[in-house]
Amino acid sequence: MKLVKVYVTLKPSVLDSQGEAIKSAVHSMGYDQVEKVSMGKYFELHFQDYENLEKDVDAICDELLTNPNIETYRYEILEEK
Amino acid sequence: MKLVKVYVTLKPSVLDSQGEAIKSAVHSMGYDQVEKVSMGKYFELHFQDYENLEKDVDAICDELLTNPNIETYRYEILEEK
Amino acid sequence: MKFAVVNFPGSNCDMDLFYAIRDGIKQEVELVDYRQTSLAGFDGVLIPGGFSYGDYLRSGAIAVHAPIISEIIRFADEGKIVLGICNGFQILTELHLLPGALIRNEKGRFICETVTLQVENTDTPFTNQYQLGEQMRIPVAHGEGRYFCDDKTLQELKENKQIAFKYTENINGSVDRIAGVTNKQKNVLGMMPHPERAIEDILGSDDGLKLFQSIINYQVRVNN
Amino acid sequence: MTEPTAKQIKDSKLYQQWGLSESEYDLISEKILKRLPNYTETGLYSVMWSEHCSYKNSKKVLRKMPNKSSRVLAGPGEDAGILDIGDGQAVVFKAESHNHPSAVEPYQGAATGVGGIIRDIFSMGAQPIALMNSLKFGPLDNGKTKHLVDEVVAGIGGYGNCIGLPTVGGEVSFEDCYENNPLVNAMCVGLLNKTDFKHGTASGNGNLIVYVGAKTGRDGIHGATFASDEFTDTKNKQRSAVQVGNPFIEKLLMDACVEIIDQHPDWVLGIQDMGAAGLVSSTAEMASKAGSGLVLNLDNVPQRETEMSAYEMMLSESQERMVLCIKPEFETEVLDFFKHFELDAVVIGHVTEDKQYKIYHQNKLVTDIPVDSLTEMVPEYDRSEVAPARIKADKDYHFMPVINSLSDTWLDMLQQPNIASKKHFYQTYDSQVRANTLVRPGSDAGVVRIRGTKKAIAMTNDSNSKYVYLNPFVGGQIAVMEAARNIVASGGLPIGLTDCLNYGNPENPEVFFELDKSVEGIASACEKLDTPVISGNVSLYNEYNDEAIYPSPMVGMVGLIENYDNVTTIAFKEAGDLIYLIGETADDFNGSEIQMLQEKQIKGDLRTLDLDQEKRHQELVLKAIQQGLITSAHDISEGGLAVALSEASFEKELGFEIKTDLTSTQLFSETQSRFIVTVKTSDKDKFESLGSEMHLLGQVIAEPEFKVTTKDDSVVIDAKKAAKNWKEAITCLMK
Ligand SMILES: Nc1ncnc2c1ncn2[C@@H]1O[C@H](COP(=O)(O)OP(=O)(O)O)[C@@H](O)[C@H]1O
Ligand SMILES: [Mg+2]
Repeated sequence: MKLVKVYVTLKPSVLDSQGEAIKSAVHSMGYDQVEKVSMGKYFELHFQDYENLEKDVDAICDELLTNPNIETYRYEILEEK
Repeated sequence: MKLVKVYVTLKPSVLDSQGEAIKSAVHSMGYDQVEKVSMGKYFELHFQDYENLEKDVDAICDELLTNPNIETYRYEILEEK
Repeated sequence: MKFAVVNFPGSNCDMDLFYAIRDGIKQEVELVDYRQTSLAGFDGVLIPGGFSYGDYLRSGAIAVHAPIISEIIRFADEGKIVLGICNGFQILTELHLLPGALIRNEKGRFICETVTLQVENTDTPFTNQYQLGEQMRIPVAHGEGRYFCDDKTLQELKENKQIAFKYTENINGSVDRIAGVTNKQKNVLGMMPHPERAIEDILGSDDGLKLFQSIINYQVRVNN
Repeated sequence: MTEPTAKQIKDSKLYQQWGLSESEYDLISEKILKRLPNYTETGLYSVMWSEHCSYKNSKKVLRKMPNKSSRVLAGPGEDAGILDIGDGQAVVFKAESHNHPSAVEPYQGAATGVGGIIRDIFSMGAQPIALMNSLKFGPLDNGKTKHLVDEVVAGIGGYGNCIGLPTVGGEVSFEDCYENNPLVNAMCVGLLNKTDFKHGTASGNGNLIVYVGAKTGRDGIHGATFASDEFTDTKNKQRSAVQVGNPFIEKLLMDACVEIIDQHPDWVLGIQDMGAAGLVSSTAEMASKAGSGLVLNLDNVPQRETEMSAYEMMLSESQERMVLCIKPEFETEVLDFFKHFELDAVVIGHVTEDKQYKIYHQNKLVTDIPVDSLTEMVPEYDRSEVAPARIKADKDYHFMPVINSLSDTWLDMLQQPNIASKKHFYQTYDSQVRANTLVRPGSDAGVVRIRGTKKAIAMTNDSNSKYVYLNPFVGGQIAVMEAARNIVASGGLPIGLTDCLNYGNPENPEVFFELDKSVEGIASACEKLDTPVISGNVSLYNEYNDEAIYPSPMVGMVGLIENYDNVTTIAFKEAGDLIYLIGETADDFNGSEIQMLQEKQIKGDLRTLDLDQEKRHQELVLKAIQQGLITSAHDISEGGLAVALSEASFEKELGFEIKTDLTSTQLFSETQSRFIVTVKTSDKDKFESLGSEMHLLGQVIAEPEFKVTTKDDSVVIDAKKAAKNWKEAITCLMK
């Protein structure tokens, strides 16, 4: 089994309204040292092991998990016990 | 500067309706080898450097970024260039 | 004309759209299940608002993998009428039949309001019964209706006259106040506001009727 | 985990932690079972005998409310009540509280409250058509409350918007007593073809019990007992009892259930939703109502988590689940039908004749008890009651406001949180989906038309707990009458109501007095109006560290509009229209908003309400509306005449000019039984010939000004300033 962890973030050009809102909430909690907050998505996919898995992960990310107009992603593939 | 990456996931006992929906979409795309999908949140917080930062990260996670009733989190603190 | 209203799990404005066609402009209309694989016999396809697949992941993202989608793409490619409203618009952008994306409203909150739209292009199958610059009162109801595209795309939208409607007041933070766009060929329209909720005076406005009448008018011209 | 034995449960008194008293436990073991209940059985009794499921403390009181009229097709006892509206159609409605879940987990608590009440409606065979809600919070002066409010509102909108039902009305108010015990009440209204009516029963030996919907997890176990428990600081940590809602699944479930009942009435014999105390409550009630027994096999229950015990499965409050009783010959059809909607549907048991409730788990019989012992044999308590000390002490207190500047007070009143516009909240609810909403939030009642007819349904949620606190009986009457006025002002005939009775600990005699007397007030008002109480919900133990909330009965009233041309809203329509006040005004300042503003407290008694006069005024307004004489109508409630006039002016940005014999202070009096209406000049004589209760105040004007001449003062108020105060106050406070 493989565990694929996918991290999706908004492209820098897209305004991250949730991140902004969280930043002001953090400030109103008194933590002024926080200069920027961005919010993204995190996925864990459990795969049966097979060859060329990476190609499929790319496809799943490109066609489903992200919208390339606004988001980018990276992932890591880990061995699952 | 420090970059704090926070990963928030649902507690295992909580229904992950998004993960379920994504899994069936992955299957309908033909990738039957995916056995489980879970969806969480991913935050990046940019902090000015200071002592005891970890304590504050904990507080921000507990009180703002997560809902302790249904979510758990982990984070890593990285040096930012 | 015969319209298909495509129903995805979680669509919830399907009947509103159905009635707008049946009672509003008195045309033939059928609900079509997302598992169907053919739209043969229909002249236009309408994708209703709602929360397909619960809006999980991103609004519209999961619907894109339903069986009926290839037929919607065929319709778009063949120059037939494709209209997506609200969630339908989100689906069309996820499908890349329309440029840009719809992201969370600027203030982060869902907005249900009747807003004023301005008609930006009357030379489309959806707007030919309106006057250029005409203002209309149409309800909106969305949490992720903020139209986003990059500068280059915006430039193209302008050059190709793809912007169909703008809000007079930018309620959700959309780029250039955009409320609805077409594809280059103008046979595909996506819009966040709900014209199907504005087809009877007693509901507050019937300004949406002309949109549907435009389609009929266009089709009559095409057929002749 | 190994489960404690029956003997261990008895010796350690574990049942007490689950909410069963010693005498209740003894009744079960000595009289009912004549043996000790095992772990699973004790769990079943503890939830089924909780106040939330059994109404053991409130039953006697609830019986005081009238529940019959010529329209009633089903009353209390079913998932929701039903009223005949003619032409083969009926309205179905109910309200439900989700106070405790919302206090611990505001988003999900509110969302699942909405989800639960929707299931109550479609389980009757009805198509849900509209939602409403009544929310009460502490003052908006701290981040914690603002967050709570934000999350509750988001949860309500999140569920209703996604499932695609319009939220057409509601109320939000703020008082200190709700700071740690907010109230979240949700109401759903549905439309039923009378032939589709399904009882929640399981009858007929050998018929099958089918489970439909979401999988079962360990959500909200003991939610029902938890809902019947007081809050303390430490219990705030009791966070496992939280259910998570999935409106997407509920949409599929709703569509499937409505369709199967409508298209295949012969397949389905009974249907019920799994609400509080999930599987046990739904199945036991279905069997008990039909006089049957049941055998369930828990191994067939769709499960989301592993190694769940029988106890956990029976008590789980996982959302979006239904139970059906079907004929065995349609098993394949029914299961396939739900499969087509992509829903899990499985047979989990069958009906028997022996009236026993038997549960198998992993091939072991884990429960074998009389089914009626869960539902019918619950002891009823007759609690003692005594008038709260404050009521006697403040009997002769009469508050009189002091007004130094009429315009300052007027402008101040408009920005009081309880008076200011609630648009900040209701704007986040889709109020128009389904394209039938004729009146959206912002008027006196929400109005939804019935497609294909000229009929429309008006609905409103009302409660003024300050009045109930000062005088439970009169306060209860006012709750009903205020709701009725809202219906009437919208052009509707009040035909019935539902309620949520939110109170403190009934074992406290003062609290029980509040409950009992306010229900008597509600009952007397209902009798006067011939509006039966056809459904409702009781939420007791709303206390925080032993401080009870104000007694807070919420009334959800429904009205019938035969012809939607008669739909009327509060907004002034045109300059020149005459403004009338209907009803007399006295010095009624106890419990008023102006008392809160000036004294920061409420105190004193309420005047007796003249029910006959109230009814006359309502009839007058309704008659005038039906004759087409009224261009706008608004009931006068919090903040009195001044606030009512202002609210009517805002939508179309009009002004008004009035002259009255009332004093300036009386403009803020909250005397009951009053309306303001506008009438076209040309209809003046016709309107005035309808009665003698109307007083001409002045007229609507085009200039944005409130020109007011009272007995003792004369002012001109900038209507734009007034509108700004009223519209922006809540948004400002929420920042
Ligand atoms: N939580 C809410 N949800 C929907 N609508 C609401 C809510 N709170 C208030 N409203 C709407 O705001 C308007 C004013 O409410 P309220 O002051 O309680 O009216 P009234 O005093 O006439 O009962 C009504 O139209 C009501 O439906
Ligand atoms: Mg009112």
